[in-house]
Amino acid sequence: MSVSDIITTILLIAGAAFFLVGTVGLLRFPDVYTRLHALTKADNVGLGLMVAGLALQAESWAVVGKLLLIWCLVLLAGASVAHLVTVVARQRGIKLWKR
Amino acid sequence: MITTTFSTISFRVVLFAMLWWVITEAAIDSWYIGVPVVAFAAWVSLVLLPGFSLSLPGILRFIPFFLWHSLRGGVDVAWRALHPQLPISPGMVDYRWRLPPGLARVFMANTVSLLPGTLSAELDESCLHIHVLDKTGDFSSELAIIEERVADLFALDLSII
Amino acid sequence: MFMEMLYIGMALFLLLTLVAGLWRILRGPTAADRMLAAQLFGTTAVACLLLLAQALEQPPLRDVALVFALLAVVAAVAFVRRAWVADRETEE
Amino acid sequence: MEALTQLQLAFDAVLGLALLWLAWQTLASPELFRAIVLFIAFGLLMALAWVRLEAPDVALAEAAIGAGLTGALLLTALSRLEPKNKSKIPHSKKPESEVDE
Repeated sequence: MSVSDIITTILLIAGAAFFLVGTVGLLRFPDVYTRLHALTKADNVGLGLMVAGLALQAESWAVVGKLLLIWCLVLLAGASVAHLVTVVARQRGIKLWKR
Repeated sequence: MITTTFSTISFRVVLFAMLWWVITEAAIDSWYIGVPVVAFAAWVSLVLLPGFSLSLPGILRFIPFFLWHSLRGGVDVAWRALHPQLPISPGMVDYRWRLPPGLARVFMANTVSLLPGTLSAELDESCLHIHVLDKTGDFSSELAIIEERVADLFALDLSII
Repeated sequence: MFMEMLYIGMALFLLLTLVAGLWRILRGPTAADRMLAAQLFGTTAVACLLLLAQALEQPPLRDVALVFALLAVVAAVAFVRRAWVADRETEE
Repeated sequence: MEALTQLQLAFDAVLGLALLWLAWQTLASPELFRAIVLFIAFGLLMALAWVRLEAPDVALAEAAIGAGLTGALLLTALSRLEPKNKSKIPHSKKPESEVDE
């Protein structure tokens, strides 16, 4: 097992942990807005770490570029969808959760 | 509308050529289709989104800033989601723009959504309305830093506006 | 050998978190929550596909992941633009 | 080798069961919107299943047409249908609220 393999292992496990956290947040958080927080942040970081881990194993630079492209697309999609849902949820008058 | 300069055109062409190279995973024989597609994509992009200025050092400074803060954002939300008491107290925060209207504001709104504890809710003329996960935190200074970075990226000077 | 096991194991783990997320689709309570869960599925599936692409040595799977990343938005935007207005009376 | 095959088997088993369960839930859902979201989720998992069957091209079509376009079309169709159906079909047993607990 080479050094890059070890780094990949760590990054993949960390990424998977963030995905788990995203799901936990989706299940535990009390309203739409807070769930959006969990989704956009945890998932994008999770995917980012996984992409970094897989990029270390990639066979060519083009593959690294493609992995980064996928991550950027998901980032853009996540941020835009979060914003759209928040705007419409506020227009619909869904109230903020209060303790 | 800003005039389309030669440098804008060549920048777009290089960008789309790189995208094609990445998507086809560097297959040489794909350039028969690639060259016209890249030219067409560059033309369409110039029609849809006329040139704007970006600063290369700004981009290079923005990337590590963004990566570090989004990692922080992930850790922050992870801590809150896993904590048994669920330590959140959501609220709304308004942030007065210093950025000029346009692409920079949209870019900042998207960036804010990915950084710790903030989610952009609405953009209007004077303010960015932000949903925050924990309203006790100090957001205005953090948002000011993000705004400076975005201004740096778009080669804008905040002090003039 | 170990790396292939890691990839498949992680993909399995992601699949399990995805199944756990199904609960949110079933439970709701608002339409937006369901849509969010579907959005999460998209991201998780992208990660899953990238892992499988590496494990099974099938580069075309990365293209599938690319399409996933693009199309996750289509459904979400259709939802925000159209369906949410339609079910106005069912909520609140 | 043994452990790798078992892991793959476990992956396929979870995927297959989740697909069956999702299909059943989609068909059994009394609420149209929920059925559509479940259908989108089904499409995503189905694409993963095609990947496991070593058919990436079919997976591509499934992701694009099954999950993306059909999902969007069904949502649009729902928004057209909804006002007429409102009086006839009860949407769900209890009214939805924005806070669950």
